[in-house]
Amino acid sequence: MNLADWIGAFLGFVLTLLVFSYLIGDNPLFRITLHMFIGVSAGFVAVVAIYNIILPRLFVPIFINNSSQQILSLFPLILAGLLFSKISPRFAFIGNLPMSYLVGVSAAAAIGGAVTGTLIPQVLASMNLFAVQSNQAFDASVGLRLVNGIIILIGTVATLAYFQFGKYSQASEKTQFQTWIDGLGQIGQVFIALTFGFLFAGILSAALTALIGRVLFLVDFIRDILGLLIG
Amino acid sequence: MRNPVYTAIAIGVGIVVLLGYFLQFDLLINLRIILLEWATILVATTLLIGVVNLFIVHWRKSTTDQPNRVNSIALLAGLTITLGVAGWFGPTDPYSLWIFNYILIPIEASLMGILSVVLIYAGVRLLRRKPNLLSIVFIATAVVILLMTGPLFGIDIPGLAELRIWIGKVPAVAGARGILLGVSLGIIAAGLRILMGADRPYGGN
Amino acid sequence: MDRLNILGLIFVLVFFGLMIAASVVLRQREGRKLREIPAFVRLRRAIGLAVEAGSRLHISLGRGQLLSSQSAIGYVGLSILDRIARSTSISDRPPVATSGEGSLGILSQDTLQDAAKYLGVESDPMRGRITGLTPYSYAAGTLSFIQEEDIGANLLIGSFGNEVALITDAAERKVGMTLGGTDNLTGQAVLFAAAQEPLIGEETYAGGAYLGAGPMHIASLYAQDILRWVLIGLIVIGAILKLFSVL
Amino acid sequence: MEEIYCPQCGKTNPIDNKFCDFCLAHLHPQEGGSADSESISVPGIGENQNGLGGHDSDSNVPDWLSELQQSKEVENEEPLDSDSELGKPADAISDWMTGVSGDGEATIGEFSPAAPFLPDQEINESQDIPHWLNDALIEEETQDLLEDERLEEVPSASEEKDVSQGDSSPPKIRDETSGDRENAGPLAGLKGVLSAEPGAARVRKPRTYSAKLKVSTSQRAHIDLLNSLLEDEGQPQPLPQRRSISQQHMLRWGIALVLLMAILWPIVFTNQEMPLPDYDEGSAEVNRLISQLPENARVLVGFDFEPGLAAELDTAAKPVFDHLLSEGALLTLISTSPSGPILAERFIQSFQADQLLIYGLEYVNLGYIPGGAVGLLSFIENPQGTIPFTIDGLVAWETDERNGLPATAGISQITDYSMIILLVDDPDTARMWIEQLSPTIINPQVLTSLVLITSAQLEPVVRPYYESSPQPVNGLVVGLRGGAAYARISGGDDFPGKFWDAFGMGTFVAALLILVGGLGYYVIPELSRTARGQEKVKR
Repeated sequence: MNLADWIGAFLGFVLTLLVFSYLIGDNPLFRITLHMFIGVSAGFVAVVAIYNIILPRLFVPIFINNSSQQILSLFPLILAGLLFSKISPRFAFIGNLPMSYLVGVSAAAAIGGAVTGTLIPQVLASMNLFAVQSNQAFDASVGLRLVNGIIILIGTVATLAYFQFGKYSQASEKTQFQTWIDGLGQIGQVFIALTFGFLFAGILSAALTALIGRVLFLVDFIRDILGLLIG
Repeated sequence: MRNPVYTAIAIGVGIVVLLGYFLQFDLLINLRIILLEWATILVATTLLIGVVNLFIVHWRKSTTDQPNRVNSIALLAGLTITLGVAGWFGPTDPYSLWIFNYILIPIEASLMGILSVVLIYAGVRLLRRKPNLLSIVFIATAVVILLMTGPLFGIDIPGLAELRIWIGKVPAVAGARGILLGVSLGIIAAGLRILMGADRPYGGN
Repeated sequence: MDRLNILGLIFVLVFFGLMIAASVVLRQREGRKLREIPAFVRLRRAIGLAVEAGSRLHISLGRGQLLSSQSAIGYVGLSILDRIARSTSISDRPPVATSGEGSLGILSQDTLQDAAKYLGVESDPMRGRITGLTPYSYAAGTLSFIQEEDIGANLLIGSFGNEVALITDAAERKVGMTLGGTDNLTGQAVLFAAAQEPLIGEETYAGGAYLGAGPMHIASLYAQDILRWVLIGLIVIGAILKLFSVL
Repeated sequence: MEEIYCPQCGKTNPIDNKFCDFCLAHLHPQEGGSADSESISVPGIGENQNGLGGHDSDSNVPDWLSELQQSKEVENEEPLDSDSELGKPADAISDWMTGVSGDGEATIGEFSPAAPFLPDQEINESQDIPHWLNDALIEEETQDLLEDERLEEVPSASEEKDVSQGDSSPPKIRDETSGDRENAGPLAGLKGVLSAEPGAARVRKPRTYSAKLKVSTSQRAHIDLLNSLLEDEGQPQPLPQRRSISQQHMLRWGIALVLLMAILWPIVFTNQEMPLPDYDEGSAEVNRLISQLPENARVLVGFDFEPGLAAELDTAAKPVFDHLLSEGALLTLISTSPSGPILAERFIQSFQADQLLIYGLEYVNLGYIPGGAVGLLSFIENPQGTIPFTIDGLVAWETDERNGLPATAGISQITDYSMIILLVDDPDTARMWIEQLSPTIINPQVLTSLVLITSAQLEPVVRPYYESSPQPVNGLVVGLRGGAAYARISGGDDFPGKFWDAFGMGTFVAALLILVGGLGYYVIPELSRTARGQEKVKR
């Protein structure tokens, strides 16, 4: 390790301990560390945005393309310029034009993404569980697949039904239909809890891995220091 | 009354982009590509505005005499140094990587590490806070999955590993799919409210 | 032309038509009741308390990217922010919003300013804050924000990943109510365990309707309800057809 | 009827009044509990004085003087309160609130009477209602009562008569001050309240009218209510929740300690490694796909995770990339998150010690695709047009006019890549990549395979894509477990054993903590509650 690495490792060591101090209780040093972190990460984001988008996609096209493309590439430049007025509260209204443009595009992108990216593929995937080749012999594995398929189908339907917002009966008496929906919703909740439990375990093991990574770093650093001192 | 121009822009642009998703006409597709390209650049611009906003907020805080100003100064220092170093040398230069490796990663990874304690704490308290069937199912699943994720000292509990795989393949998929479908219904509704001008989060009152 | 794409377009158009129809029907006669979601009941109470006691509400709008499906939950958060800003601005301490994305930050400032204008009071742009620009730095910023400010209730409505646990933990340490809903699956799993009042999946998108953000919000719930059963029907029929190799 | 003059406003009050009916100042300095008076004077900040010893240390100081001192100090505090966060108060009420509730725990933390005894956090957590809320409530109550009083004080005919016997009627006094806004004392921020100027008390001659006539029953009731409220508030709180809060602290500390010990133990002491997982279908599939790659295969690698998960994904991906690089693959690095490009560079640097990777020749970093799903789709449809340059501004692709970099030579569309590897930690990002890529790569003529290396949390989200047919995801390495399985399959023995040991210990202890801790945390209070219930019944 060279000197820069030693200094870096020491810094990393101290910062790790400062963040871990939150486990004992919230303290000013922890908050200072957090703020430094916010600053550094924002700095990286800004630099990557400038290097990767603002320069090559906003400014470069103006200089290298042909005239019709140059005119076209002026539009985002103007919109981006207008957007910068949002920094000052007094002139913020100028930026409403590009913001309304962005909101329109993003709402459409959200709808388009949800339909083509989630709705259609997920519905198709649920159907495909039952795609058993007609010429295939019906053996145990196919049977198992079908049973699992049915469970997934019930789970999906029940979970979807759980979200039902409107009530089909007034508070006093429940219609049969309402009772049926409620029952389905209960089953859906169990599936939801199961899914969340699985995800939770995954998140926890990811977090544990991060913790182990940090602890290993701390131990290694101490070992290195001791090695250096003892020789 | 809101400025109708902004609403018209949002709706007009939105409809063109939306139709471009579903209808494959050349004109529509090209128009959609251009509109999205501009939007992408604008999003990057808002990112920069976000950084400026962060800077201004903390600049103000650090120049007024208030107890938390040292936090703001730390933030400004981190931001300026990173902007200076990574901006000058480039984001993947060894100097920038030094900051990334020895400041950003230790803090963020440690925060993620703390998360494990926070999550266990939440798990421990869940049953007390919400003593119901769902909490029991949640905790039981989490425990089984956790146990079977690690090597468990090489002990093989019959059936448990299979149970873990089965949960991941069948019921968890069902739950996730139901939630995702529900969420996409919500997304479409929220998007359509914007496209019909019912929600107008952009300014211009 | 891709048949599925056309089906998708038809789905969106039907959705649109149903929303319009539901809004017209709702205007003419009182609609059916909505089921009770306990989190929203407590939220309304918390808002009432905030108005009375002059405590501040904090709405965290998440860090969803604008040009993806995550933007939708951001818009739900913004309409709730608008609703709350209008009902609490005049009383005492108006709500504050934090966000982890530049464009959401700008939109939150616009929303707060609009609400202030509507009420005829001056607004402070600092109430729409960007607290960090990456998921974890956003969580870190919001965590310190909660610790430094006097906040009566925290509403986390937006796109969050697992880092949201840091925010709920900070809120719990400060003894404040936390309501959380997100579109992200891991975020939901964390909120289910860690938030006092978790919202699951689609429930979060209903926030506007349950808090009275406008008739179109309720209308869209009815449209969602109808199309939910259409989807269920499609899945079941499709599965049966697949099974018999018709499709 | 004996009467007493208020030292502050100079009005008469019944002798047994503790507080002035008009300005709420203390009538009996030597008798009044200091806590009471301070709670009234300026909640939140007024309390501070107690801690600083204002009244307790010198009870001879007349109330009005101490009030004045307080008000001065309050004025000094004001810059603290008008933090930039606060909306500019537009009307008197919000102004008043701004002053009262302060902003930020700084005020409370620094001046709270409890501060010397408890750390900040304890204070914040130790009460059901936070300080500021308490203060705001007190002040609001005061405000409401005062307003009611004012309304009810519109004199009735008889009262008017009585009042007219005095020098001037109360409404008139109010008129004198109505234009001013109090900026100090108990009613700071209110318009049109009685003057609290000490001068007024001294200059004006005490009025001689009967107080009996002035205090209506409803006023009396209000004042009693107010007094009782204030006395309650002034009482030191028994901190009923403190035990449970410290219990929560203990729980947190306990969890942290046990977990850290469990992780430290194998790292520091043991050498006995836990067995790597036997077999994992997804990892085996990835191994097979990589082994089948052609010479100098072009591989697109998406780095889409947050730096916080670097430990998990780096460790899981390490064996895969060891294998990949040994096959001589050329890498194109890309990301849809701004931190991604730097993580990618960092990851590649970690291999440099064993194997020299030359930028441009063996790998190229295209940087960040903005715009989420939209940007990604545009990259998939047209990689060269979407990202024409590398992150450091070099021309990335070979075109008719210009030479590109060798690592990307021959790539004109996404399907020219032999393999796409995605390192991902977020379910939405993973789905985004899969959904956007699958229409292109699920095609019998396309030979590009998609491989995912994901954080453990993504398993239920990505596994269905791997299991389904046609397969949008061809191989899957999930979390540390997947990485360990890969290391075992590929025969690489450099998987960090201590890491795996600590992981085994950590997951086991975490599961145990949740199970046992959760049950204990639920059962023990239940048992003690039942025991308490039984005791009560016995009594």
